[in-house]
Amino acid sequence: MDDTRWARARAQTQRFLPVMALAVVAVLAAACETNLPQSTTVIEGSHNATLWVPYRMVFILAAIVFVAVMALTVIFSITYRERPGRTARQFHGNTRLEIVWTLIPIIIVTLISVPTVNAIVAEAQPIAANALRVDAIGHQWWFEFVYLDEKVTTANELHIPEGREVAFNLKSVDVIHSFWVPQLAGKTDMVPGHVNDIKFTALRARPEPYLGQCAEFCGTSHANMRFRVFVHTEADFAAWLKSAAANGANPASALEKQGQEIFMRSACIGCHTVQGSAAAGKVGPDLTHVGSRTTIGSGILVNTPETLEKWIANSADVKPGSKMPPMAKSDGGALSKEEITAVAAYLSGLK
Amino acid sequence: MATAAGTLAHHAESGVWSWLTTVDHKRIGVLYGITAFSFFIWGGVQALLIRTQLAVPNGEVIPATLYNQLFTMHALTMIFLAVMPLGASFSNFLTPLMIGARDVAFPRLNALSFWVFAGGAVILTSSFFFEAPGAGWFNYVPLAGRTYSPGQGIDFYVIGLTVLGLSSLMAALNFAVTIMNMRAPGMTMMRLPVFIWMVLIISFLLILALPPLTVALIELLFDRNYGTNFFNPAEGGDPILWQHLFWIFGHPEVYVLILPAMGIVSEVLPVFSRKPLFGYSAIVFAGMAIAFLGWAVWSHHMFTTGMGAVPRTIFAANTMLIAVPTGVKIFNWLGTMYGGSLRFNTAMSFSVAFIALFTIGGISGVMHASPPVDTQQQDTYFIIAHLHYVLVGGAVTGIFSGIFYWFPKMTGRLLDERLGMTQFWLWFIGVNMTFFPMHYLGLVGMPRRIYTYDNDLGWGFWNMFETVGAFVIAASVLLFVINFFRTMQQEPTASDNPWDAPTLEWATSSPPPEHDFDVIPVVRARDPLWYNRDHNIQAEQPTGEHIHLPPPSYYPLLLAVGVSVLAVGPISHIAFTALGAVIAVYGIWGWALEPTE
Amino acid sequence: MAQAVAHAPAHGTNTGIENRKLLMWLFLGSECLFFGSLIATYMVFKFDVIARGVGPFPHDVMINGVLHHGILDIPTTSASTFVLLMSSLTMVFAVYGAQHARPTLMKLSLLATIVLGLVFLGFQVYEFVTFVHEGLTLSTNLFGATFFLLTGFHGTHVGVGVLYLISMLAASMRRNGLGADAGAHVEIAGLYWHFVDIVWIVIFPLLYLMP
Amino acid sequence: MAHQTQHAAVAQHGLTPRQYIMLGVALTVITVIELAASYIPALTPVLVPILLALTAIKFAAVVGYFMHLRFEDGLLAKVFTSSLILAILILVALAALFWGDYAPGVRAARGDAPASAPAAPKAH
Repeated sequence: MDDTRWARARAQTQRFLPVMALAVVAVLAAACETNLPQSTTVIEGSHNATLWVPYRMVFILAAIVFVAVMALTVIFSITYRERPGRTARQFHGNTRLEIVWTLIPIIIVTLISVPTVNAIVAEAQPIAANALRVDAIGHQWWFEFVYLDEKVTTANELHIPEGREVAFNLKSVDVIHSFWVPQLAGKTDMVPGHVNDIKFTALRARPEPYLGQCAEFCGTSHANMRFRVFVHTEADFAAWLKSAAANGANPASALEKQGQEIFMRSACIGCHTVQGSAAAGKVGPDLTHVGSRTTIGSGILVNTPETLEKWIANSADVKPGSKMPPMAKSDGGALSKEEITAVAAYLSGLK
Repeated sequence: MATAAGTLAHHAESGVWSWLTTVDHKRIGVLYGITAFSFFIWGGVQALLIRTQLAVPNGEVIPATLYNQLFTMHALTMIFLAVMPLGASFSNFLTPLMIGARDVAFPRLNALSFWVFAGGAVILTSSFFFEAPGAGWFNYVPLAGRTYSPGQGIDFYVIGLTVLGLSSLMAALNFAVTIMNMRAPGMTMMRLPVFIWMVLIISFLLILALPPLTVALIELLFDRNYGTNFFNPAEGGDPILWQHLFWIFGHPEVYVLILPAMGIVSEVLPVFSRKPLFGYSAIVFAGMAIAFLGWAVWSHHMFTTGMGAVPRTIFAANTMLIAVPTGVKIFNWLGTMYGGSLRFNTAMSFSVAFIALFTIGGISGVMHASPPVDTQQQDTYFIIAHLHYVLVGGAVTGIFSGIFYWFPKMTGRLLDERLGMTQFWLWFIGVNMTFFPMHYLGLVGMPRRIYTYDNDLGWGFWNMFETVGAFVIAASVLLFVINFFRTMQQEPTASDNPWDAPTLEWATSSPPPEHDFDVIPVVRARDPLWYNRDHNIQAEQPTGEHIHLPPPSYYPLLLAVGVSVLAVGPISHIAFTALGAVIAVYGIWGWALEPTE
Repeated sequence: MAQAVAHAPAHGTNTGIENRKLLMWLFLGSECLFFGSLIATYMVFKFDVIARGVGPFPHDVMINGVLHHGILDIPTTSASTFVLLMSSLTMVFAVYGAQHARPTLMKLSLLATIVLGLVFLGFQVYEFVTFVHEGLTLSTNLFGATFFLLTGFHGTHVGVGVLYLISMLAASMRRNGLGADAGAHVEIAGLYWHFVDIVWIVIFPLLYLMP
Repeated sequence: MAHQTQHAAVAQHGLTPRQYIMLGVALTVITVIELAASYIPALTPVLVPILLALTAIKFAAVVGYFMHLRFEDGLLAKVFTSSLILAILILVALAALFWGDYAPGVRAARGDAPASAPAAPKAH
């Protein structure tokens, strides 16, 4: 048997193990950046701030229990391991201990439930009088936002003011989706036939958007159902709202003009709306100001004329299962490559 | 069968036919075990494909539709075709042995349970040849309705789960009766091994939890195929009803998956600590409390569906209460280790690892019991971390412990320890590598069930890390398979009781004779063999009485074929239903008239 | 009874309850949850049909000042309810006959139970056909869906029970009858039959009588 | 053998044929009362509790006497009653959850009914 060799190798490994483990833990800990775009531990909204109270509490308690149980397991495993001369003590149990360790989890659970109930009550407060009211509607696979008091409809990019409550009606036209902007608020499902609600106040305006994503599995392109929330100062928000309520811009070039004509005589208008034009379809996203959006395809592509062309030609190429039929002749659609370029130019001009 | 009387092992023939017609609980246990382990590997392959796709941002290994089918089938395979039947494998092989009986109460029903399970497994798995279900294992409507899932995948899901549920129901009824009615003299309820208690509790959970699922499945079947609108909001139906019925089943189901492992660990820890289980009654009552509370928590899977504040508070409180009996169990296992003389062989190592890994899963469970916290954790990788710590770190780790512990009893051979310990360490490292970072990924916002993610989100490193971990797990399982085949090539040399264990299954030979015990043992204490050892009580000598065993029967197989063929009628052609019904009626008729002595 | 040696320890069962009887009661416990879930579906949607105004309706109902006539035929169903109740009584006598070694009483009672069960099923078929003629199908509204599913699955249980009893009657016609175990066989069949009856005891007032 | 003697014992604890018939008559009478109660408009406000109570009596009578549960080992009664209670609790919980949170009537009253549903139902 080569037991002695094994034992020697084991002894050597044991000597270096702690050092190696520490090094590995240090490297891995460094890889745990918490300030990520969809991090739930970054508090930028009132809803997230409310639930952070029980959240922090469960974290601390979980860490204590974790360390305690792991420590006991390791200590017992080492202290009571089999070795010459050791015999097991024979006993069946201890009632007093049983009572103690029944009480420990009861106390922990009580500690968690107090902030939990507080947070539930806080969530159930009535909507503020000056709240901005928005219908958020889930579609396979994009989000529609309707500003109820303003006659503004947009898709996949939500603009809200800082410091003012935004109250959402959450709806769905097809399957169950879930509305989630981790840094601002926890998620609430969008259930067809139901109207759910969530409300939160964004704590500060900032130039880069907050990222949101559908959090309930909703079919093929569930992973591609993303959206962005832009938080503005009140003045900037008022300005945005004003421009968003305007009709679609007129074409600024010959190419855009040609694109508009093609758009208006094609299948496009069956599904899409451009305010102030003949296009009044309700199935797909409102395109009145599509040119001003930073992304297309519910947040999976940067919005440029080139990506728009790609999208129009065959959206399912970039977004599997996309409900928008391919427009390119090569993929069974009705538009030539030049026509698609013109339409993309027109759409890019819809600022 | 007068000719058979008097010869003890008169049915112990080999050959395929003997396995197809067996009604011996030990052989059925082996059938369950081999089938389930094969599905465990198949489910693992699906997991590796999933992890490969997610290894890097914007991965392009697997297209979206296939990915959605893979994670759906991974869950269904692992839950219904691997972990549940692995538990059934242990309960089949061990229940009569541990309570001192010659077989289960209804041996032919037991065979029927297995063959119906096999039928359901074939139906569910064969969907890959047509169209696999791709709406998640929870199969939420309306996504799973005809409008948004027009293909046959969901119908396979409905039929497969109905058939598997039937199998589980029959098995559960059988084992509840066996444990309540067939115990050896002196084996009172409070002397039952903890594993048997867990089997009893699981049986009750299944008996009561399966019907709501069956009703939900029937309603979905009717919605999809016969024009009803139970879940169609456009006609007044409500998709939330599916979620309620599904989770009324789904939550007890979680305990069906984890309780066998808790039972196994409660058997293994005392043996290798060389001392009795600490707080036997506390562990038993904690098991009952978990099962009881498990009925009042289902809506915690639905905290984000827009439930009111009051139900959220109630279900949150019930859910948190489960932490109490769970904590009691963990502390009692630690109490069992305390003051012992721990022998860390593979079985023991897996059991101690179970305590650690299951504790992690338990703790994270309490975290999202708080509804406000859950709004951030629901449907993220944090939940995946939680459920895999419970089901992989908990259930499967416990099952490996059980395999190493009972392997000599089942086969007469001891698995190789050095390979076993290597497997253990790979497993322990792999599980933690794969699933611990998922906590972090969930907290930084990675949702579940996404086939792709952007580089900007910062999830790339840990996803790659997890994928490596998944392959470490795969290596560990591969080592086990090698160990299994190597061991099976050796001569059976294991003694009757190689571990000096206290429970009845070790009182008979390894492997046990077909009739289990030459003489039904008399039980004098909770750890009967240790009691007999310490009091110098010798085993009773055989009296030479004739032991009648139920003869083999092919009717269970025939009936199971009938049921399976009948069940595929709704997704193929009505002629199958008619054909299946004819076979089933013939099977029942033959079954009823078959002599059983 | 050599079977007892193989299937159970020689001292009988630990609980003193015969295995098959325990199995049947456990199964009936499971059935409680099955019908409980079906009834829950009905209860969940109970008001929706009226709220949505898409008839036919279960009961006479006023919607926006207009009286809509209900579809449920309470007198006919009362008759079928009586039939099922009587079948429970005859089933009791079948068990009584089997346990008191009165095979003729047992056979006649079994026959009566089977006939009454078939009459009940006949009523149900009549009711289903009538409803379909009046325009209520599975897909008309949620009342149709829940009604047909709930009563349909109850009817299926009655049908299975009828087959069960027919096979028992056929077996009792053999030379050896049901054998020494007749009492247990018929009693367990009776448990199932009575359970199907009590399900109807719940369904009848719930569906037909409650407004 | 063992269990046959039990059956004999159970049978002795059962009712006599005469008592069975009386019970059958009583059940029929209760059914008639249920039926009558549902036709009396004056009883409408209390009809639901009346029907529930009568149903419970009939249920208990059939289970207890026709199914012999009164005369059996207490274990069977425990098994069956606990299943029954669980079923009832789940039923009540579901009804409460839906009527409280999701029911169309309630949704309509809150003003968030699905677009195709009419306004709140009138009392009926």
